[in-house]
Amino acid sequence: MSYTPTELMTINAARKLRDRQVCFVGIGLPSAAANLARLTHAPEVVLIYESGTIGARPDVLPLSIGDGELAEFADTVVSVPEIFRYWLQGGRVDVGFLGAAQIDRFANINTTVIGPYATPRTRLPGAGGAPEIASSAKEVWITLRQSPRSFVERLDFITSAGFLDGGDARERSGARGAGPTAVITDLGVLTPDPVTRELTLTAVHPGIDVEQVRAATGWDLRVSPDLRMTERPSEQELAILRDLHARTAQAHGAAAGGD
Amino acid sequence: MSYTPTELMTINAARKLRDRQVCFVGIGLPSAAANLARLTHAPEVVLIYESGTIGARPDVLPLSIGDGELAEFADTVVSVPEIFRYWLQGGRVDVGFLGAAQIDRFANINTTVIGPYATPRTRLPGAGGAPEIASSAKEVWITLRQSPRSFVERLDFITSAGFLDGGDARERSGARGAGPTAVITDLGVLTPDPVTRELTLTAVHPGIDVEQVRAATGWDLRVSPDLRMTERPSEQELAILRDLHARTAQAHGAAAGGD
Amino acid sequence: MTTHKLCTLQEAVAELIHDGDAIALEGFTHLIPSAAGHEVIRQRRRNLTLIRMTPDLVYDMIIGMGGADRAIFSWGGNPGVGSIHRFRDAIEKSWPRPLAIEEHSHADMAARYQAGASGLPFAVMRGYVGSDLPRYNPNIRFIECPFTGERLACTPALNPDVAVIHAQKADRKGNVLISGIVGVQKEVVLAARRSIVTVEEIVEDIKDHAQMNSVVLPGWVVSAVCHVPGGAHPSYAHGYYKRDNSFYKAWDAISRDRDTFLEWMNRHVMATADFAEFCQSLAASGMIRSLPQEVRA
Amino acid sequence: MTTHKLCTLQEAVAELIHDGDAIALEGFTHLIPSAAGHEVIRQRRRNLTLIRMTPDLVYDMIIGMGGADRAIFSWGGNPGVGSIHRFRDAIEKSWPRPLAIEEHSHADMAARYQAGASGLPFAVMRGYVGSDLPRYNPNIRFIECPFTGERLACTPALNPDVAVIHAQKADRKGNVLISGIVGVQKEVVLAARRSIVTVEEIVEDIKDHAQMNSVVLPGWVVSAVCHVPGGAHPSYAHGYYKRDNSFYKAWDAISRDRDTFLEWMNRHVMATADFAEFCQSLAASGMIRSLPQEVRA
Repeated sequence: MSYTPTELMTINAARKLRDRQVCFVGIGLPSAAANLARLTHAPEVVLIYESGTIGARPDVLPLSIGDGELAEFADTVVSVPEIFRYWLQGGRVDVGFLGAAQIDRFANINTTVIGPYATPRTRLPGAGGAPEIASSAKEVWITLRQSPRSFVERLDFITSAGFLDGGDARERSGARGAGPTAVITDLGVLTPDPVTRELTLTAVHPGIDVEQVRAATGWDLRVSPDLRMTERPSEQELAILRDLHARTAQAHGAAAGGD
Repeated sequence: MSYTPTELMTINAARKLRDRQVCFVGIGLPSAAANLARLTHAPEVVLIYESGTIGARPDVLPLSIGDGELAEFADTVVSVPEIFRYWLQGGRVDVGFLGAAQIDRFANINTTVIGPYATPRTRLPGAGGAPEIASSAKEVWITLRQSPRSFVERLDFITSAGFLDGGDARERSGARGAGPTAVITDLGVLTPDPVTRELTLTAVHPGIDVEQVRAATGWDLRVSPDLRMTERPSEQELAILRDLHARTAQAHGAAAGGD
Repeated sequence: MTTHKLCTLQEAVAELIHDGDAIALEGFTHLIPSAAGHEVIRQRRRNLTLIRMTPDLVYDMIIGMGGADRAIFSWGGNPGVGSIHRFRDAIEKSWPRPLAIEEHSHADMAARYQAGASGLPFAVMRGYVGSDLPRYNPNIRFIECPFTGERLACTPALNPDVAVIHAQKADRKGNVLISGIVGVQKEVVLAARRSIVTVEEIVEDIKDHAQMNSVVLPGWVVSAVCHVPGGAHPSYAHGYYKRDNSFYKAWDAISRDRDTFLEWMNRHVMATADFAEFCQSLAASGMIRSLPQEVRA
Repeated sequence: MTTHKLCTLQEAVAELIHDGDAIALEGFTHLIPSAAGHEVIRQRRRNLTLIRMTPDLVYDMIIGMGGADRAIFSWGGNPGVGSIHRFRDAIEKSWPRPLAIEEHSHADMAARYQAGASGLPFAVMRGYVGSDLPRYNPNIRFIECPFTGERLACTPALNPDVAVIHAQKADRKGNVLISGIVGVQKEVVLAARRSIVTVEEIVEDIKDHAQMNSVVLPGWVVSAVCHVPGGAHPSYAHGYYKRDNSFYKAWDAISRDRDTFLEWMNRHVMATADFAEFCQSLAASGMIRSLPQEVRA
């Protein structure tokens, strides 16, 4: 069965979630991956969305972070102040699952501006929940497509902290949690070096070679000597993901599905 | 129609409440008075209890601050943190209506200890909601029986602030609201002098003479030159209050009614 | 206020929202007070400070029509679609006028509303660790815990001049019931000096519809209640109608170009008298498949 | 924990509450976890720190039986009746052992639990203005607002070792539904390291009983759920049984005298195996007119 790079990324991100983990889910790719996990190997995963839905079980993927679908089948729906204070800041989230516009070698992310802050070349949506997800969840996973424009040598703006300048900079900053333990892209998986905390390519997807990944990275990418290859998406994974997208497209109108 | 000193006190306290005022109600005499007001001239008064009930309309008087009766007919029931933060501290309460064990000439109250704090002669229940009711409500009314043991020259412990040392001491303290604007007792009504803030006897109940009030006060009581007499309880007021107590006694068991 | 608590949206906006006010139209994806946003535009309010966690279409319209001087927010976009072009054009190119921005995170905006509702001057949070936001926003400061010495972020309370929300139900006394994704609506109403609530439905007594612990705003904390069925469109009202995802997508094309935007706004908002006419105008142009009030039936 | 999430109260107390723990049995007049308090006494826990806004009968019993070293509270009394005599005897006369106290106001205790639930080291409030409490409690301090310079009170977050609450319903996954006067129960469970919830009823799926915005504690934040019908007696469980006001009054006489108290406790609590037997013992002595579980039927 063939598959798209987005499907590959989504399935690889989904595989990381373990059953019963508590996951604070960003909209878009993280949400697709978290729900795929729930529909495959992690039926009891707890999905929290910043709109206040705890234990969400959407039948179709939400287009917005606050679709009615999220509330309808949740264990409980609380206010937005409560979700951030009692549930995220309270330290109850195992995994914060984020997307990003740009990332640097220490897994800091930018969702604010490209160019100078006061006179931006491109104005991005801004922080949303990310700065506190990044500093409060026990660990953070980031998923985004890999390209020289998204994997940059230097961010114009750090919206949310990864490992800051690397080494023990994150620990010294007062951030809680282990920080970004994995970055899942359409080309492979990057994990921080245990000492320098620089993102290191530790796995590539089937059919992707290292040079391709280096070319899609805006800095001189470190590659693990134990580089492994991710497992091919199974037929079951692809079938369930495609079903989910088909249901979603039907519910939201055609253009909402896919990616 | 004859009446008891407690009925007199309750009816006089009730008369002060105006319709649509928002009243944060202490248990006991304040609760009886506030509900009498609701059942007579102030049907739209908003009663808030610290248990989180907003717009409570108990059919019988609660024995505790959190009787089910309070929740059953309330507009809404919120958590205890919310009632103190959003509703009291948020500045939405017109009148804080308190009881007290002891009061001094500047309407400071003690509900904590008699004797030294570490080795108390009598251990009272403590602060409860009073310190913040006293400093957050737009004004405060206090109701208690007048005696040399309750109206004391010097409090062993200030639990909740009235006018502190008098004059502008309260304003300088950072407390909000006008502070205690009336103390309603079984003998009369005391109000603070506009300048010194010392409690001054401004009204006596029918049949009470000033010497009786002086004798029941632990300091040299100031008496207003314009001393007035409160109106006698009307038959309607007495009938409604007695009905309320009768219903309450029936609901709670005989000993709960009366006072 | 001189008008009755239950009044038309025109009356409420006329009386309660003034030029130069700091207004907060809230609703986290759900229950966005879109009809009220249109009315602010129809009445040509100017120099507004727009406060909202997620400025999306409702603020894109006000900004594009030149009503705002300043935005205080935490995420500005068209959810699930992309950018909000009028917002970006104002920030990047000062069209039709410059838009000053004050930018926070979601957790912080929520905490600031809570502080506002709580009568506190500031909010404390674990936040902004390692983020560049505090470099550009002097309203984000840091304090030490007096017990542990830990460093915590703090920001000033938010107390808008006017809060505007949409809810499912209100009764004749102005008691409001909100259910589903309740966002920051209770907090923004309690934090604000004045408030307008548009609702899907007026019922006789809210207590017949609300359980004891439901999210209810008593009528005495609300300045005006306006019956505007469908008033959250293209957002949704749980139990009444769904989110109009196709409108969110259509907005991308409408708002990308200045002239197209102005033409659309003039035709559908400025040339209509109220939200019901707006909906008819949209339906006539084929932009919505059904009016929200019809979705309900 | 090694026991299953749904377990007996004996198992939950044995596993989760240890000598020397700081425990918080909460429930604001409503839903007081009385049965759990008895079990703490039966299992002879010692050197406890007892945290509770309103230490009433449930703590009077533990203190009188010598289980506590310290109490953290804001109002200690028998609501609607008067003093709690064992509590006073411990403070005033150190019987059966000295009881250290740390005293706050209600608003502060609620704020401290909120801070604990929020992962913050301290709570900020407008409080204690002019009160003598800060003179005797070093945990009440004051800070300045970094924006306005106002002086505000602050106190350390409360994070009990164990929270114990009573609720109406739970399902087999341990999801808990609380309704009516909900007090600080959500906060204390989220603030605590471990938690025990006793419930009136076990249902198949809590979602069949809870509306979207009901107060629900998901099973994954709770350590143990125990089915103890009537377990709040003499407090009440809204929808199940009423407050037993006559028991509160009777307690005044039972607890006033040390020997009477000990005799009563030994007979009804120490000599019974569990809460059901306790209720039978009370009924046999004519102390309660009906068992709480029967009130419901």
